[in-house]
Amino acid sequence: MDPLIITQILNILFGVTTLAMIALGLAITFGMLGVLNLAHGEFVMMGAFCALVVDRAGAPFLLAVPLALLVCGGVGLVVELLLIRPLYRRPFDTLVATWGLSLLLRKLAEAGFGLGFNSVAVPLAGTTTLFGTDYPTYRLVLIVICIAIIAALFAWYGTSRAGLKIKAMVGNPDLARALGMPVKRLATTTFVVGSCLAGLAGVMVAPLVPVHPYLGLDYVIKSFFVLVVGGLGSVLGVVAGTGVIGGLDSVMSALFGSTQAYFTVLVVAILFLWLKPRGLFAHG
Amino acid sequence: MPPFMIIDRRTMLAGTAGALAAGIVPGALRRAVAADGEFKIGLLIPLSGPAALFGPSNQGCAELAADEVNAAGGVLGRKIKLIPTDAGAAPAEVAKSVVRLMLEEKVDLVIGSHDSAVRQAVEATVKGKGAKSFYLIGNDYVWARNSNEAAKSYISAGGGTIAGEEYVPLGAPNRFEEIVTRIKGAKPDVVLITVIGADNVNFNRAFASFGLDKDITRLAFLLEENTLQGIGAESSGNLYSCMAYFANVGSEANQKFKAAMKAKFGDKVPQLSTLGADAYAGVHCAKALVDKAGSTEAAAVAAASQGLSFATAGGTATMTGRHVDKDMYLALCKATEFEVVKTFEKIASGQSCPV
Amino acid sequence: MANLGTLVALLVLPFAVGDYWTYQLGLYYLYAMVAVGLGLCWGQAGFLPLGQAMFFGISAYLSAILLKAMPGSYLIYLLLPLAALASGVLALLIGLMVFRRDGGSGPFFSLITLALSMLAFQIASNWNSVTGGFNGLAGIPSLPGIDDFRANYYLAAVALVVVLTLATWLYRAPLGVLWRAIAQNERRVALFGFNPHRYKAIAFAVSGFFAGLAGALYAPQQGLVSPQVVGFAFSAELLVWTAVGGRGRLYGPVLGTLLVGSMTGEMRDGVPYWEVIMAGFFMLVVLVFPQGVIGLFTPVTDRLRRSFDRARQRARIEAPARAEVAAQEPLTIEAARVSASGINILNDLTVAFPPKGVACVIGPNGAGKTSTFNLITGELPASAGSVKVGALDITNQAPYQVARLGFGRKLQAPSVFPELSIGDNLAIALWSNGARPLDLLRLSLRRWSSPIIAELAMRYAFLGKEESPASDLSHGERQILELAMALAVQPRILLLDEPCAGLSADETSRAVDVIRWAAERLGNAVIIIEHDMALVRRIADRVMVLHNGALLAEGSVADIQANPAVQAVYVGGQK
Amino acid sequence: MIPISFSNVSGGYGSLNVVQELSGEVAAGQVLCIVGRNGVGKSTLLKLLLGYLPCRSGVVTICGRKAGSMAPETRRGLGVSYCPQERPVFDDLSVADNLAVMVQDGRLAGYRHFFDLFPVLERRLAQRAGTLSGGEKKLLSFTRGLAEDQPAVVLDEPTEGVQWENIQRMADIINDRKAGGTAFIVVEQNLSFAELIADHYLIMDHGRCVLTGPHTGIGRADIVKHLTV
Repeated sequence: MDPLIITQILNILFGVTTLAMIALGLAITFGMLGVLNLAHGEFVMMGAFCALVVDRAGAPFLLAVPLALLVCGGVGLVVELLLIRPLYRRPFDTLVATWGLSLLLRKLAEAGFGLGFNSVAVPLAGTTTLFGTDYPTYRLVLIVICIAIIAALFAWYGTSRAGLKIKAMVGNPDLARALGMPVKRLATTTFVVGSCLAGLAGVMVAPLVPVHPYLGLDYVIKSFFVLVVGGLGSVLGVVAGTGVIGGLDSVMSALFGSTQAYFTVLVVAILFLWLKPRGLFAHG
Repeated sequence: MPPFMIIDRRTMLAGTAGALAAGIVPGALRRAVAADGEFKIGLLIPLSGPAALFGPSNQGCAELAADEVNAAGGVLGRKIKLIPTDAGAAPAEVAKSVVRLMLEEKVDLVIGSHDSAVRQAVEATVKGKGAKSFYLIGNDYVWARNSNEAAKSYISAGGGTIAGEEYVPLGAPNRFEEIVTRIKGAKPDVVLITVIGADNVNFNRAFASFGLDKDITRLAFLLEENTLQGIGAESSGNLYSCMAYFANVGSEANQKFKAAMKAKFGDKVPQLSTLGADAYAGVHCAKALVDKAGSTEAAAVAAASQGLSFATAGGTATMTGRHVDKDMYLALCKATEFEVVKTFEKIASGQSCPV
Repeated sequence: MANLGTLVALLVLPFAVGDYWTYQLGLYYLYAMVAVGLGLCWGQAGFLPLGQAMFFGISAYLSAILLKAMPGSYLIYLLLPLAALASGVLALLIGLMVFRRDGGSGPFFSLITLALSMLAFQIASNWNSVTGGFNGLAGIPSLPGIDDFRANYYLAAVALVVVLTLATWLYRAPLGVLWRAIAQNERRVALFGFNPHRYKAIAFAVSGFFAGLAGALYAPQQGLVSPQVVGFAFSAELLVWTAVGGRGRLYGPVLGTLLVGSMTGEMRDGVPYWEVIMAGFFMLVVLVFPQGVIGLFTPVTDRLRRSFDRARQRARIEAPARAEVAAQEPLTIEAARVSASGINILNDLTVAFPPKGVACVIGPNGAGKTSTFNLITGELPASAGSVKVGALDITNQAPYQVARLGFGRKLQAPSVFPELSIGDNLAIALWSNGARPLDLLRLSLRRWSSPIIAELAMRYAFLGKEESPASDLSHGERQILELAMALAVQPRILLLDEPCAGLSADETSRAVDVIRWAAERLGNAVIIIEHDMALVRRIADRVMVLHNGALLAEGSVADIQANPAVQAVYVGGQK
Repeated sequence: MIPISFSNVSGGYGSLNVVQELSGEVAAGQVLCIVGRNGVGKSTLLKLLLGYLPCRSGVVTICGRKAGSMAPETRRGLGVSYCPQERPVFDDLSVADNLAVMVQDGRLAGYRHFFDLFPVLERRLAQRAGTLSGGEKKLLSFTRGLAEDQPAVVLDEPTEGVQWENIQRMADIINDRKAGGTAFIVVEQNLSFAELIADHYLIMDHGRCVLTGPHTGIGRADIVKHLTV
């Protein structure tokens, strides 16, 4: 096959997997808690800044992962307790409050790091030859890691007892409480996990993009569309949603151009919202 | 006639400041302003939004220029006072800020920064490199499209070919893997880049990570120090930028400028770039114009502009008609610094200092 | 009245605040017009559009193109309202298309408007020949006769007051009452025969028109229209202003726009971390003052208004009586099957209700009693079988269509509109049979009353306290209010689902009297779901026993009590 | 120690007091049957006991501890299992997962006895619980609740839609566990089932207690009067 076509296929794979990784945390908070977290992108941004800090300190890149989990998880915990918990079941108010939060987090990043663009060195520079084409090694590794994380989460959610409890709690909270499950604590944990995943995604994209306080804005909207297309509350939905949104985006921009791809994604998202609002896997 | 002028600048990122302000202000303002005491200059700089990263540099350079002018006796004998105002917000907000400068602060003059077109430089690059095929990538808006139209005519005049042309939406989250792959397939000699801001960084990083930086030359038309910082050392190989100012320009004027900045701000010198340099030039341009015209009346200022010379960070600029002739530089990126490789002298820019 | 005061205040304001503020406020008045429309959708009708800037921007572009095409022509004053109307019509179409889908309300509607707004931004940025692309359309001439910022200020002030006056009228008109009712309980509104989707689309259209009007004036005022005016960022700002000011009140969004907008305008140039302050402010308002800043004033203004209203007692107007139904016809259900998630709720239910008298439907939990009512009123679709009134087939019609045929229903849990006054609750019931669509704009309909309500008010004094909100009522009183609403419709067939649940013995006894009285007075069929056998004995002419989604037995009370199969079902059997 | 007792408990939804000043208790090895027609407040009483609704007055004691404003999950920790009337199972989970979700090791070995008695459950282990019939859901819920092996069990209409032979088996299981010292509160409309298990009756009408006493002291006719049409 034409190596360029193989490259484009890898590009599509890369686009889909990274988008899925970014949307995953949002899917968890939106799907399971019903919280529309407009500040999700800012958690991604914080993760990217963790990578920057590690990079500047000259420490191994992988150290950014625990740092991001610590920072994003910590902030997520505080946010859930102070801001999200009083607003459960008030989705519009949550929207406004998390919008305020996103503003706040951006400004705090600006106070700490300034507004300028920063770059994080690519941990695995260079290209690897795969199926007769050269592809950037770091991107290849990212594809693998993203698939691994999503598959692991998929497997964990599908088979573990904790996943079982989460499904039980989301589906029937009253019965879950009758069984002694601490629903509030689990909601907090879920939000923290969603924040951590965002931070992790931030670390992963940090070497690819300019790291700056406005980084998160680029991701949050597309992530919402992913959820809309895939439907809420299932890992499978996230995978399918990113498949449609990320795949369309990549395919259209490979075939026609970025502007057309962006239009297509918007139009498809609108059609889904309108005609199939419960997503691809609606049942009941 | 309004007793002020707008020194135009080409829009960059979200702050569409000067051009927009120029569009609205004449209708909104009809009141004469008392002209005694300090000579107030409204300084339109992006203080919020993504473009705000250029704010400190603009402000610092303008302050330096104001100090220099004041030390030399001020404008029409009056000391300059700078009033910074935010140009990073939505257009109506920016316009409002300008009006506020007029009505509330009663400023004499509003300046924004300006940069210059460099299309002639394409030709020089082409000839120097012996490049034959070109690939054009830009943001989907007027400036990039116009620049590329011009570039294309120079390329065909020089016997080159266009291997491809791409536009990505402005203000959307863009990915560049697909485009870089197409460039890889097209195998051009040179890529002309008119994407700006974060897109500029993303494109160049993706480009280098696919290993294309070794064989393909990149020439960017709006690539200054901050953006290069984002692109990073490992992705800036074989990347050229052509602009009216680089912090590393070796000219005597720039050494003096940099020393003066250092003296004024010490360790806290803001990142110098073409945008800051434009603010510096703007203040000097204003002084020269108003001093020569003897007033801020538009007609007098227009008459005074012919043949006017004023100090810029890169050297002395001269106005011909309503254009500014100034030196342009072609620089090669070395890690995250620019190294000037060629100077084009007295290039006439498309638009500047309109009254 | 308040709007007149506002107008005077706005017109003299420039003399107090100076030129810069005059200029600035002129712009914010336009923004406030958009915010009022947003408040109308969000605070009144209960749905949240996230792309309101789109309607502002589209109209602004239209206005800019027109102005540039005919500089100085006074014809423009006729065309600008049309530009605004174009935005309104677009909103109406979007509303009609989106609200009828099952994801029509809530977050999905919001996200659709958000995506549309982003699409509009991209179109505006790319369609160079029409919109001027990213740089926008500049050099737009002023409106003829409006040649400086003061004139623009006055124009914007007048436009704002016009919008406020229109909105005041709509909020007070029956249409506004219906909007608020829809926000509280959409299902209940449909059961009164109003199509809630259509009324929400109208609300959206009005908000689109307000935004369009502001946009049409924005172009000549600012002289420049660029894609940012249709974009998401501007929509988000409007949303925050509306939320902070208080979405539930007419003046909330205006206050929010002027307060927050001018605060950011002031701080933007002077305070380094103004965005942090704003962010903290938003979060504080959302957490601590969900009513918005205006909520701090409403206790005072409401008291003033109430004393004002008391001062001028308004006479009630008799509502037009329902056209008499010529012949009473029986309601028949034939072999109806209803299922949800694979489980049959109704299994080939066949039952005929007589055209007159009181029929009671009884049966153990899960027998399908309430589902039968839902089937009749069109809320549960039948997968087989039919529902007919006489010869008229009403199977699977929309609830509001069924309601219009003369069905009154009282739901099991009392579902009055708690945030409306008692008088408005009753008035909605009256409108449901007597008002034509355009009547809903007539303020006098708020004062409708009917002999039935008057007679009910003699039995229950609290029904006469028309001004007090239904939320003040006790559970029992709410049951009675809902019963009164169902009766006020003067239905051909009245469906009552456990009308006496939660009532004391004394209250139950009075309610039974009322039902009997109504049945005789209306001469119509009354079908009651009831558990309390003492009550059934007193009221029922006929009893139907449902079990497992099918009719188990039918007959007089005595027949039923003598039926061993029925007794077995109730005591629990060994079958 | 009395597993569950309540005195003068009132409460309900919004402004409505569905339950008014009810008192009662159940000792270890006893079954208290709460009987009454639809809508008299039986399920509401259970929700007050288990913390899903706040008591407007009165005291609830579970295993010697005053429950006060404890959350349902905390009350469960004191030693009470609950099988609600509505939505008794996790519809999205398989039958096996419904049973395994709170078992420490996640294995179903502890359910052997129940599978022998209710083979339908074992046949449907892999099926999504939402697709079960109403009676099968009740069996599943009952099985799950009884297997928790707590000192007190609260059952809300456990036999609704269940076949008679399975109802008899449920009664056998309850009587077995009764002998082992477990206390039960059972809300029931099926008098035949109640008669198989009850030690005490609490008969409700309009949110109040109209009759209470030991099984032996109340005749069937007295109960039927309050129960039937």
